[in-house]
Amino acid sequence: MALRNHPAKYSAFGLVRRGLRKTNWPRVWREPDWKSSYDVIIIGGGVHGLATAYYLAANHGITNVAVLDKAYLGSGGSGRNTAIVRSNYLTPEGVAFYDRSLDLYNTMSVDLNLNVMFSERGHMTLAHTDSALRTMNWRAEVNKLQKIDSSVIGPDEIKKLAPSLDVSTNTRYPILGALYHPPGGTIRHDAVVWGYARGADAQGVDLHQKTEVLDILCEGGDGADGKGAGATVTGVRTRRGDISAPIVVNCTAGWASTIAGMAGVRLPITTHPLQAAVTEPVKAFLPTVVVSGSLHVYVSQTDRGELVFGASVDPVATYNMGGTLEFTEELAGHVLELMPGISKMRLLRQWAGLCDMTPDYSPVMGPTPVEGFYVDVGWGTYGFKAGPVSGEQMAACVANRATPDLIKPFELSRFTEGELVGEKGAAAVGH
Amino acid sequence: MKNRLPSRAGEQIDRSTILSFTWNGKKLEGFAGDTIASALVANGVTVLSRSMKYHRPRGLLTADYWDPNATVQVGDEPNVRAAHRRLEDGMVVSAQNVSPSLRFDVKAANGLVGRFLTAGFYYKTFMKPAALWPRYEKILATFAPGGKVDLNTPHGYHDKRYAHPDVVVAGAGPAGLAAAIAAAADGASVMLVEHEHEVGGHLLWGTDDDRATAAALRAEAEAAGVEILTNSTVTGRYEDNWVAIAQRSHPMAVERLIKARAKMLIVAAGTIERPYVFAGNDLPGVMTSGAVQRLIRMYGVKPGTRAVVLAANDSGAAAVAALDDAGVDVARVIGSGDRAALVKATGSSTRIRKVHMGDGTTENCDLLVTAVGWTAPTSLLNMAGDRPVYDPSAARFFPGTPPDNVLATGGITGDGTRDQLIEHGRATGRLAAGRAAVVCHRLQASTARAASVDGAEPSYPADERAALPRAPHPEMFRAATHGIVDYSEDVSSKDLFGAAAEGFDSVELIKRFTTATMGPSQGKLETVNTVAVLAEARGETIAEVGTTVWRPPYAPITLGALGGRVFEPVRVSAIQPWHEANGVTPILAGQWIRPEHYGDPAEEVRNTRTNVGITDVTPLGKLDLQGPDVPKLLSLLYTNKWMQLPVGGVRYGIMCAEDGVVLDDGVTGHLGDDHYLMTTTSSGAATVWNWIEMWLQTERPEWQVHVTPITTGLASINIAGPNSRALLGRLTDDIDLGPEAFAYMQVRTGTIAGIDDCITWRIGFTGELSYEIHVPSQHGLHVWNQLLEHGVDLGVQPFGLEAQRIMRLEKGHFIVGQDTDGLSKAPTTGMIPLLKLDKDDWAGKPEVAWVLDDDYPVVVAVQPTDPTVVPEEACQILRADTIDIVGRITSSRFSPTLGRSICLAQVSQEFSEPGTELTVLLVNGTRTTARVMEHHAHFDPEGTRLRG
Amino acid sequence: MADLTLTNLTPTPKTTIRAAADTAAAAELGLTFGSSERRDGDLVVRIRPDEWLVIGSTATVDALDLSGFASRIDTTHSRLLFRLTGDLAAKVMEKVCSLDFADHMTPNGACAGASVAKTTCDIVRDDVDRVPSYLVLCDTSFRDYLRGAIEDAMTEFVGA
Amino acid sequence: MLLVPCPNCGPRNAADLTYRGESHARPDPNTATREEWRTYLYLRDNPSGWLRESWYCSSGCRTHFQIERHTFTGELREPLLPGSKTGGES
Repeated sequence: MALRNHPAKYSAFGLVRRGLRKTNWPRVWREPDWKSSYDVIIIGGGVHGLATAYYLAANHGITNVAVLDKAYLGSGGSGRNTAIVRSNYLTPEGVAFYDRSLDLYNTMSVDLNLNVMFSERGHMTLAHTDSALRTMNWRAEVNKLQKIDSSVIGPDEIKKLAPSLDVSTNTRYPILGALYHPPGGTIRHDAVVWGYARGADAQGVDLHQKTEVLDILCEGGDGADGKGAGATVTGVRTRRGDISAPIVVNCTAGWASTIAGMAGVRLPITTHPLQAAVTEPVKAFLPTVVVSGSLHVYVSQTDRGELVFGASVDPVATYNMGGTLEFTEELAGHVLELMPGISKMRLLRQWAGLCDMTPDYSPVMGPTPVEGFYVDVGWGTYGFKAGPVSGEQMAACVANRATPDLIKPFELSRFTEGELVGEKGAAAVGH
Repeated sequence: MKNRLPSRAGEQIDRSTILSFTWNGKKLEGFAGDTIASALVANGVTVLSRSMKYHRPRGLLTADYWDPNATVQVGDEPNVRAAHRRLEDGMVVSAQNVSPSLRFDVKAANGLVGRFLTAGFYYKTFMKPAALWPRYEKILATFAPGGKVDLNTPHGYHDKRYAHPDVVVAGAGPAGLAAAIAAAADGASVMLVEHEHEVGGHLLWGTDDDRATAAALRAEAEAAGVEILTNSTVTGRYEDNWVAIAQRSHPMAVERLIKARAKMLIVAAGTIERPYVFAGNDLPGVMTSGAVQRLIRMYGVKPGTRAVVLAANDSGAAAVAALDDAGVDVARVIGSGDRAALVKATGSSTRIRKVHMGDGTTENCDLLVTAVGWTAPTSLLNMAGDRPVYDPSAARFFPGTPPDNVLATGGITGDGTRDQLIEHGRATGRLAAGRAAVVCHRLQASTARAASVDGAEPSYPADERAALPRAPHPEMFRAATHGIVDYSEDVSSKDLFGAAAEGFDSVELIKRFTTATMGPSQGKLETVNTVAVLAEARGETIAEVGTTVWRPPYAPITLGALGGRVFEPVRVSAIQPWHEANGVTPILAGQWIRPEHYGDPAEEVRNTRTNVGITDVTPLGKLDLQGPDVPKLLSLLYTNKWMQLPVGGVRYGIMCAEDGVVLDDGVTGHLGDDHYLMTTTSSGAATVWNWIEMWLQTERPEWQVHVTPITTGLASINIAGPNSRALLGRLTDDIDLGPEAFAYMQVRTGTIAGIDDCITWRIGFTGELSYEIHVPSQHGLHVWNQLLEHGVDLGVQPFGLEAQRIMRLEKGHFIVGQDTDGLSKAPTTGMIPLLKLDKDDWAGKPEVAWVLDDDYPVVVAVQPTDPTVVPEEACQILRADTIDIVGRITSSRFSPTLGRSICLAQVSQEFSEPGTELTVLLVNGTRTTARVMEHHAHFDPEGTRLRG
Repeated sequence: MADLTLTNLTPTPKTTIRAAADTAAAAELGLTFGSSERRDGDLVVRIRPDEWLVIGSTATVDALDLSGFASRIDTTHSRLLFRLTGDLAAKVMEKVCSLDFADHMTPNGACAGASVAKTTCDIVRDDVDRVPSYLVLCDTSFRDYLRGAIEDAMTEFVGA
Repeated sequence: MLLVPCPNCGPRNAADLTYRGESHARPDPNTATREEWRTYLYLRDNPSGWLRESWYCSSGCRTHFQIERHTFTGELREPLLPGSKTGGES
């Protein structure tokens, strides 16, 4: 692919050269001029939106594209998640989709010439009950058929992989087994955002930060202002002015319903905060990602030594990301059930991101009843790990005006047609 | 203790109590009241740690909790704040982040290549070859700062506590103390929380008069009934003033979390002194003005011998006075305003040696004290939704507009004399008490159980406090050289300039790219300097750049305190003592502890099928339903018909959610006029109860039904097997057990083993002739024992959950949630005759009607061709010779009765016809075949045994 | 100073009456929601807007007119009944329950449903000889767990 | 933790209640089209703003009730207590 803006090539050599010459690196992306018209407008400057823009340019040659973000790039879920990637989902649809994403993550550092620090450290989902173990077996069996490295392991092997776990049997939540997925791991989430942003910018995509969308402009629809079913999108109204475009893609999380509502489209989504927290750093002791669905907790240790925790979404729908004390209490209680020896570690910071939850724990992707208005939303708690493949597929969807097979199961129309995706069968914690 | 000063009034240490401790294995001594750090400095230790990235030697900087250079390991506890934690006798203290030792550190070589390791350097390299990245990653991970976790650390006592104070005051400096006193004087209940070990705030290291004032205020607060919590931190303010307090000073708890619903929160957090950015600003011996005052006045420790002081404010002057007191030679005092006045500091690996001025002169010294301004720790106000506002004339941020139930007072809001601070505190306390009184009144008036409120509601006081003045202060952040901005992350101002030039030019982006402000002090020291340097790099004002959002907790809190005593309720039946005394293997099922088996489940099955077995099924959900409209309710929630069930009848039913997905199943019996007993699955008991209440209250409020959960009011025992009638007959006189008098699917109430009001129904989950008896629970154990005692010659034996599961599978009964899943609609169960589409309305009916016209997976009974092969549950069923999934095994066991493997499976309709041969992929990767059976029941499909 | 005691009174007869507002039973039982009263040795508790709990004997209940939409259930066996008594009883309760146990918010006679150590309980303040005392009712299956949780909360006050 | 105004009990900690979400009406099951029924099942307004929602006082009086709450600021349309407005955070 031709990089139009010829950004500086990143390498160890470059680091040394600039160190010797004491020069700074050039801008990672441009501050683009304002334009009143584009071929495609993407709302949301997170991994999904930036990847869509990147692949529109890279795979389809569509470069007259703007990405709009109301704050800064990666300010939403992309920068607030716990950066876990895996592909051991329950359904063949889910597996195929996330496996493609994992492939893209694997080569991303080279593809984007930016180290996203993919750490293939293995991913363990613990089972504390017979029924959880049955679900793990189910997932493992489906995974194996798709050639995904995923199997159920017993307490002895678990203890070897993560010595800090208490695998004794007299606990309230005994560890009976785990679904072990060696290719799963963690990644530096901000780097993924910057990598796609830099790559998209290099190909001519305009990245407009601090550009909040106030309305979506439509004509010909049944609803108010010509919106709703049957309408055709004509552009967006932003805080900085109107922009016209025949295609608008909603790649937001947290505000998906709000943005879709601006086009008169209702979504099967409720928005809930997902909280996360990090401890003070300590020397490395936890080499894998550990998830417990029953205890609603997942934990990994970063290269910096911090433990990063997450849980399930808060039950009450809210757009406020203030966070709750209950989250940290439950989290600590449950983590100490699993690893009783870390009670003297201290929680350093908690934060929250917004998750758009759908009834079947699967995203909503593709066209909507409004012509030219596409969605890539409803990503619940698992949007980050799907970022690359979503971008690739949404770019194809928009460029070809046809939904690719890989994301066909996730179209909005499945809800009115009653064809929900089966991830609900086992989606206790979607991390 | 070579650096200890002579004793003086007001010091925090008790020189009569000598404590010994070790520092990196070396024996040292300190006094009671010392912090670890003050004791170390008293002993002449100058280097307390090594920095994260470049492993540069670091000494005490702020000498308080936030000191980024004084984090140590104490025994099994990592990351102890040495400048805050009090010394204890026998403490084993060691430096963290040193390899292999504090004095000789091989990674210090990184400092030499520092100019290549700019912030975020790791993003720009190690991409190729990809195969090597995991190795680089391991090396990077060894740079992780922090102490070591001992995985054998015991979980100490951590009970939590709730509190409902009228006013919580965060911070017990002069303003906080005064606020607490004034609020208490106006009748409020007050909790005063102080992060440090003593109340008084900066008065503690002030003049003698200051310290006398602190003592007087403390006495006044105690007399007013204020609950004073020292060495405790308000760590968070959450919705509706839900306030978290970490109490580290509790006599029993290691660290206690107090959850307070404060009617008013007063934030009196004071200010935090900012370090100054210049080359050499992280040399040991460079300290803030507060640090030297604390060391001298609180701990009697001499921080150096020859000092240079950069004094841009009063605190600099106060530091000079303290240094004079301590006999430190103050070589030079640099005034404010001239950025070129101080250029850089240089020194050896363990100490600053020289300060270089803008005019080319230098000054030899071993101590450089900076007093360049303040950070307002607005963290708690942030959490309340407030955003701080920058005031360039005072060179710091101030609170904006917090919500009405949060008030700020003291240094965080402005400057002023001690008396002005106290007066502002008092006014704030009065205002808080006035507002709390209104909240109290409303709470009491609106809470059903509360005492009735006397008098009219007081009026809600407006905020008429006179603001504290803001002292003019020069904007001093960085000298003409580059230095460290974030000590714990090793981020310099040069790194920030570079990142901004690269385009990471908003405060959030630069924070993420460089990790500035992300370390253990979370920006308390670094945020303003980061913002200021970014503003300088961008040529903007600090106000334009803005600041980052401070997130909870205000100070780190242990996982032990947050987790507290773990409340994980478990439930047991009244018969549990017998199970435990008789060799049960228990199993956790949700909250229930249940008997899984008593040694040999296959034998339990055989005995039940041949003789008689009894099992404890108390966890079955049981709901008492009374009222004239119960049949209507049952008809609405079950898929089948209920209007004609006679008294004495029992019926099985399936419930659906509104999307047609199976929600629960169970039997319900008609006990008497308008009186029914419903059973649910044990895991579904709470869901079904809530489901019924929801329908009754929101959709059918006109119906008269009372629903009451009585799950454990009744101990439930299933008596199954050919001898069950004979056994039960020996224990009851008033229930006619004759096959006609008490037929299958009927219910009777009578006396069993002398216990009245036992409900008995004939049902057949196991496929045997069986009676399920529901006994008032306090008599459950008695009846259980009687059954065993009177059935010896009948061969009675207990059986557990596993035998029950085998028998139900032999009988082909599906289990909701195992044989069905989160998307299984009712037709999947195969119970088509129970789906009464001719009923007017029932939950989920439209979806069930539509799916019946459509393709849906079906639960079928399956037998492997090879009877010895027991496919694992969750095995996938494939289209022959492909990897296309067409179903899965949902239940699978070896049947001791039939001597072969038996299964239930969910398959697509195409594969559901009896006789269809299925391909099953076993977990070991081999394929085997299995046949779809005609009936769900593998055993006795006609039901002659259970109807006998 | 009255020491803390925790006693198990579960065998005490307990009856739950549900009655619509327009019934004779509701009129007879009376009280406002959230309050309780001693009547002839029995404790009558209006624990929910349409629900009364009678603890002590069945005499009061046996005399009730249950015509109309009213029902009666013996909850002796389904409801655990603990009594926590002592001058510091409120401090113990505040460790396991988020309700405000100050005298003005939870006076003698007050009752409420609430979570105690993560189990759903009914709480009635029923002072004994002017010493604060709380009745805690819960599903009987939690008996060992709940006793353990409350006793543990008491430890720091024992001997205080 | 949110303080939820139960009409019977008074203000209660959210943890003592069960959140039931956006209030929406059930269509007539005998006449509803698939689209209408699935709109009822799945589609939500999910506003960033005022939301009419249902709560169940599951630990307390066991009453289902509705309140109007602002999903960004946390304000209640009819607050019982003064001064408890929480600022939203973006």
